[in-house]
Amino acid sequence: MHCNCRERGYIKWTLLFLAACLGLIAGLSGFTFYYAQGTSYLQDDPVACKNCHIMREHYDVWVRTSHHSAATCNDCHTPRDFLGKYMVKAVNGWNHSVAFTTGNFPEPLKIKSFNRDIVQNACLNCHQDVTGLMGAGLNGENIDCLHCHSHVGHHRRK
Amino acid sequence: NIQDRKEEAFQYPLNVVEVGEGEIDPEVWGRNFPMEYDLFVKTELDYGETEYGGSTPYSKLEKVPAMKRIWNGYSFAVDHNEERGHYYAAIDQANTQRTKIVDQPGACANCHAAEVPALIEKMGWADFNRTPYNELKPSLMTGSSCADCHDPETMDLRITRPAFKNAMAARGIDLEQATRQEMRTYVCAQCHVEYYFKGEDKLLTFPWTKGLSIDNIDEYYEEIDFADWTHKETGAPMLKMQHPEFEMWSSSIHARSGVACADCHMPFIRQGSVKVSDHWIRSPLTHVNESCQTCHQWDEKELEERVLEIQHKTAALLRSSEEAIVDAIDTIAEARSAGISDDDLAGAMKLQRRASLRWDFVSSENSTGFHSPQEAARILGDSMNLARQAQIAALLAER
Amino acid sequence: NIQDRKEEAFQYPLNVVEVGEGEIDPEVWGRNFPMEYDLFVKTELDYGETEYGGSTPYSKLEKVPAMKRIWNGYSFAVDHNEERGHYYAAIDQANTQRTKIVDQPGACANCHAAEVPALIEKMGWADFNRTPYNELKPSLMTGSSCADCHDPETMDLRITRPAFKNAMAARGIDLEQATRQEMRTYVCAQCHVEYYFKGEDKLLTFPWTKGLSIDNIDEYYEEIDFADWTHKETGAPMLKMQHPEFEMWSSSIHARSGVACADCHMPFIRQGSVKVSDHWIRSPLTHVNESCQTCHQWDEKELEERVLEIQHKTAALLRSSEEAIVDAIDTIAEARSAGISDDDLAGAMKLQRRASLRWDFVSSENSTGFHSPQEAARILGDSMNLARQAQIAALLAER
Ligand code: HEC
Ligand code: HEC
Ligand code: HEC
Ligand code: HEC
Ligand code: HEC
Ligand code: HEC
Ligand code: HEC
Ligand code: HEC
Ligand code: HEC
Ligand code: HEC
Ligand code: HEC
Ligand code: HEC
Ligand code: HEC
Ligand code: HEC
Ligand SMILES: [Ca+2]
Ligand SMILES: [Ca+2]
Repeated sequence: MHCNCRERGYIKWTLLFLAACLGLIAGLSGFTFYYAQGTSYLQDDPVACKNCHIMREHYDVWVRTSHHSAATCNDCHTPRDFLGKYMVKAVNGWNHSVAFTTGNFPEPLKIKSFNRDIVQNACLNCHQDVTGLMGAGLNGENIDCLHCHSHVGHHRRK
Repeated sequence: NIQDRKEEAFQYPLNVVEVGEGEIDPEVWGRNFPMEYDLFVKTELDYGETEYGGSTPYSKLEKVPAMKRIWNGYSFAVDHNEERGHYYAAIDQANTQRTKIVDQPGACANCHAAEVPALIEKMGWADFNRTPYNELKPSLMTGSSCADCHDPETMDLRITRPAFKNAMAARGIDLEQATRQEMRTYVCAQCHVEYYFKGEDKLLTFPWTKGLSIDNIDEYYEEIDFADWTHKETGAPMLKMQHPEFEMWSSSIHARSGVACADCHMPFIRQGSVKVSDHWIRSPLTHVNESCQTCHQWDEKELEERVLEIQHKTAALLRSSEEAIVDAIDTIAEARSAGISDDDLAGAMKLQRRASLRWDFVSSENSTGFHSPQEAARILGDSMNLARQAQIAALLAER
Repeated sequence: NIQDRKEEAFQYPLNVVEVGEGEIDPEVWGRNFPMEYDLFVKTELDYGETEYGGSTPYSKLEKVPAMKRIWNGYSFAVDHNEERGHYYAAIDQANTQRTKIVDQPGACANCHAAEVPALIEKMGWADFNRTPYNELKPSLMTGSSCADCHDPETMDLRITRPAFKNAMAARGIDLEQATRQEMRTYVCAQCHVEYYFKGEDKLLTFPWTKGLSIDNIDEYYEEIDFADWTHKETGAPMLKMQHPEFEMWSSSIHARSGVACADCHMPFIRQGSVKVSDHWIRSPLTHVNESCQTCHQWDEKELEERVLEIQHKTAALLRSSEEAIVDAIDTIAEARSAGISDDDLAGAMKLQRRASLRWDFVSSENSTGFHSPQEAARILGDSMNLARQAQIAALLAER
């Protein structure tokens, strides 16, 4: 589940660089991405997510879930494969940094289908053994894990 | 990668036998899927009574004597029990007085035996429905089978009963497009629905073209001027409602939220290293943790109490509306014996019918209101209002 | 820009003034808490009508003419409007015909002005309640203030109204032990409750010692043989219900789940980089995302539809029970004019009273059933059943 760190660091910096350039092109100063700590997206330490106070509630709850010991934010919120993983990190990192800077996003936060699919696959990745039979036949149409387990990462309800 | 794993998963169930299209013996399917089979056969067990449900087939007529008055003149007033597990589907139908004192059509068998799809294939839809039940009876051996809900080839859920296909088609719903989650309800809706036998051929039909609410269903039967029986004391043309679980559920918050019958009645349970659907289909009150807790983070006791509070309120309304309907019957009967004509009592009788079918819709729906709490209470409110108006109409007719 | 936002987070609240114990002027409190203040003052705005609520003070009597018949003989039949924001609490009370055509006691003011706690302190509980409203009127300037709900020292929520303290004490509930979450409901329950004026001193009292359900409340008033007015057409001793939001909510799934008034009516909203409680207390239908989405994953439109579906069903039952009650009034009045004695009509009148107060409990509860859908439907069912029985009793009395 965990990758070779040197490799990761390398990809991290290239993407940080890429993202920063994107920033300039978009006419927004790289300062935004840096200061808003969009770089956090490129790390796997959940504490990094917490750099944005609006992620704090999720962090605080996650700490108390059964998954705390099992899965980090990125285990559920980014794909397993490297390229996919860092592309998603760059995309979310960028979008969310911009959103954060402009303050232009709906609250309470609600996961979008793009990220919801990533999470669904993450569930399957870790749990395909226990859920193997649930897929039996049935047009290969996977059952929606979040229909019953949307709370596992961090309960939504108070 | 997930694709591979799914193949794996598909291999996992021991493919010890080839299950053919015509196979209905659960034991044979069970060789490939022992976990589901072992749970499935438990529907033969009596796990006892819950507050309002459970698997002990006590007489409902004794528990709620008012039913004998409300259904007076109909076979339900003679024999009607609390229902139990799928294992008994064919047995209980064969043994009820309702198939003995009445010559029932084959249509009855649609939801009570796994042999049905093959019989329909052989005889044709009209022929099957119209043939006397007693003629078909010898060939109705298997109350419930995997084949009722599964395609032996792929194990996909499938619809095997024509009446549901026809009813959905009539509503413009294409079952081919149904999602997996919808199928987790539709397989049940083949049978857990209100129905009637249409025309000379006794074609099994669901009264849904105007919608699924009781008001739509009332309207539907009015339009085709249908009656199940004539009330023995008042002479009113009556309608009987039967197990409208699917219709009631459709009006619920759970339905709006995409929660399927199988989510609560066949929750996933851990068996060794895998999750399987609990094929011991029964009252969720016997296992609220598996049935409810993944979605509702309340403890077992609290979840049970939530169900019971809803059911107690529904039950109290049921009792009040039974009183109201019986009062209406008494008053109309009195007026009759006082020599008031059928014409002068027509209004009162129509009101009795409308009150009675609404009460019946909630009473014969097997969740005692849980499947849609506000809707069940709303319907019983209308029922009481109509029953008392029937009484008033009869009193005024007497002046 | 973010730089500022990060600082903001630390600078709030600004302690620019010392707010004294006696201070009720929101503007003064607002200097320390400008965000809450800016939202609070918006309760003066008219954000328009929602399907069944909103802040436009239209005449309810014109919208539901049956109210004039049901309350006939009582001041509510003369003037009763849709309620609006807290800003108007003192203004609307001063301007309603209900304080002009009737000499009301000071007790009325309990929930309509921020000066009240000080006045009670000065005059004493009995004296304050018994003194004519018109004498106190000049000193009732502030409809709502921070001081109603907050301790200026700590900003903790606090109870400032004796009637609620007394009522809870009578139920054996110690408000000192209340959790923060409970206080998020209790501050509202100081005012959004059914009440009456007890004895010569007109002491503001909540009828809760037997429980909070309408059946308990009915029992309570029966026992002390209380009536608000005598019905003009039938002579029945009647009861008026007022805004039992807290009582209705108490029977709900939301209450069971620990969801407080403030969770929906004062959701946390982001102001810059801090989250504050939305002090623009109003209909959640104007901001369902903030009000509901913290707990419910559904989108805005779906959430609105869930509320409306519940409300439409409740509204339909309200209309049916108004018809039933008006029919009962007509029939009893007829019987009277036909010369039937009060004694012979006593039963019918008692039924009218019981039907009427149940309808009123749901009708005057301001969520149109949303606060407790099944309970509201259950109560209206009983109301219709009782109203029709009143009609029947009157008809039988005439024989
Ligand atoms: C730059 C500040 C910031 C950091 C750091 C941050 N987030 Fe976010 N996040 C946001 C904002 C702003 C939104 C709301 C975006 C929207 O809804 O448009 C958001 C939304 C999300 C969403 C749901 C919205 C969607 O697009 O589906 C997920 C999932 C998420 N963040 C995960 C994470 C994870 C995992 C991390 C750490 C790797 C993280 N965030 C770190 C600011 C941040
Ligand atoms: C075990 C899996 C898992 C873990 C670990 C996890 N999440 Fe999530 N996250 C989810 C799921 C599932 C959803 C969608 C929730 C829903 O649909 O109700 C989600 C949604 C979100 C959202 C969008 C808001 C919402 O509720 O829809 C944010 C923001 C978020 N997660 C941030 C985080 C952060 C930050 C961490 C680490 C502290 C984290 N998540 C850890 C599974 C996880
Ligand atoms: C990185 C691997 C990983 C990912 C990703 C992951 N899980 Fe888990 N999950 C685990 C492990 C390990 C446990 C056992 C932890 C324990 O029980 O303390 C677990 C436990 C669970 C449990 C049982 C305990 C509980 O919290 O109820 C459920 C249900 C569950 N996971 C569902 C999910 C779903 C749904 C998702 C996707 C939203 C998901 N998991 C994502 C590894 C993962
Ligand atoms: C219809 C509801 C439902 C759906 C959909 C669902 N689950 Fe579950 N899941 C359950 C229930 C109920 C349990 C508890 C089983 C038990 O306690 O025996 C459970 C248990 C689990 C567990 C813990 C098993 C254990 O005890 O170790 C995991 C892991 C899990 N689910 C993962 C998933 C994943 C991944 C998906 C999507 C493929 C999924 N679930 C979809 C209802 C559901
Ligand atoms: C559309 C499907 C359907 C048809 C057609 C149908 N049933 Fe049933 N039957 C059910 C279901 C579902 C139950 C379980 C729920 C219940 O008992 O309310 C049931 C339960 C029963 C029971 C056990 C409970 C009781 O009432 O004692 C008997 C006996 C029975 N049916 C007899 C019959 C007879 C006789 C006919 C024909 C007149 C018939 N059924 C037609 C679906 C059907
Ligand atoms: C082919 C018809 C048919 C189908 C399909 C069907 N049922 Fe039934 N069901 C019945 C009959 C008939 C009975 C009553 C058996 C008896 O009492 O003899 C019954 C009884 C039940 C009971 C009562 C069990 C008890 O212990 O009292 C439950 C619960 C139930 N069904 C749920 C379901 C669910 C959930 C589904 C779908 C997953 C389903 N049924 C599909 C015909 C059917
Ligand atoms: C949200 C959970 C939930 C859903 C969804 C649900 N049910 Fe139920 N069902 C219950 C509960 C709880 C009861 C009450 C059991 C009792 O009284 O013992 C019940 C009772 C029943 C019963 C009577 C069981 C008994 O004990 O005799 C039948 C039959 C039934 N449901 C069928 C269905 C069908 C068919 C559907 C889908 C159309 C459905 N249910 C959807 C929870 C659910
Ligand atoms: C009344 C309907 C019904 C009957 C009868 C039935 N099943 Fe199922 N079965 C279901 C439903 C619903 C699911 C869940 C499908 C899904 O999640 O898409 C299911 C799922 C399954 C699965 C997939 C793995 C799992 O457990 O979720 C297998 C395998 C299975 N059933 C085997 C059987 C066998 C073998 C029998 C007979 C012994 C049988 N079923 C009888 C309704 C039924
Ligand atoms: C697959 C998810 C799921 C399952 C399983 C489930 N529920 Fe629910 N339930 C919901 C949702 C969603 C709502 C609607 C409120 C909301 O949006 O959170 C709800 C609402 C309710 C309500 C309030 C609405 C009403 O109809 O009164 C009750 C009570 C309730 N559920 C009890 C139960 C019980 C008891 C069970 C098990 C027998 C159960 N639920 C199973 C998802 C579920
Ligand atoms: C226990 C608290 C309480 C007492 C005592 C009280 N009110 Fe109110 N009043 C409220 C609440 C809460 C509302 C808003 C909800 C509503 O209108 O139903 C309200 C609304 C009103 C309104 C605006 C809506 C309308 O009916 O036109 C008027 C006018 C009013 N009250 C007058 C009075 C009068 C006159 C008295 C004394 C006879 C009185 N109030 C006693 C709490 C109270
Ligand atoms: C001191 C008495 C008092 C307290 C405390 C109080 N209210 Fe009110 N409330 C009123 C009165 C009086 C009105 C009606 C004002 C009018 O119509 O003139 C009202 C009106 C309202 C309205 C209607 C607003 C509209 O736009 O129609 C809502 C919603 C409301 N209150 C909610 C609450 C909530 C939530 C709380 C607690 C956080 C609360 N109230 C605390 C007395 C009070
Ligand atoms: C779960 C959310 C929720 C809770 C908890 C809740 N309410 Fe409401 N409330 C609503 C909704 C939704 C409406 C309907 C608004 C409408 O019709 O426009 C409403 C309506 C009202 C109204 C009338 C508003 C108007 O538009 O005129 C008042 C007053 C009110 N609530 C007070 C309270 C009080 C006091 C409590 C606590 C005892 C409470 N509410 C608890 C959601 C809630
Ligand atoms: C009708 C009751 C009510 C009134 C009037 C009221 N508040 Fe509040 N206030 C609340 C509630 C409820 C909370 C939430 C408290 C909690 O979560 O514990 C709150 C919270 C606060 C907080 C804490 C931060 C926050 O926003 O959650 C501040 C500061 C505050 N109010 C200031 C004020 C000021 C200033 C006024 C007058 C301009 C005022 N309040 C009027 C009920 C009220
Ligand atoms: C603080 C959490 C919270 C908030 C805020 C909240 N709800 Fe709920 N709601 C719940 C819970 C918990 C349930 C009970 C079902 C369950 O256990 O999931 C529920 C149940 C419901 C139900 C089904 C039960 C019923 O009474 O009909 C509806 C509808 C509903 N909520 C709508 C809303 C709406 C609309 C709002 C906003 C105006 C809202 N809720 C705000 C937590 C909340
Ligand atoms: Ca049963
Ligand atoms: Ca209003």
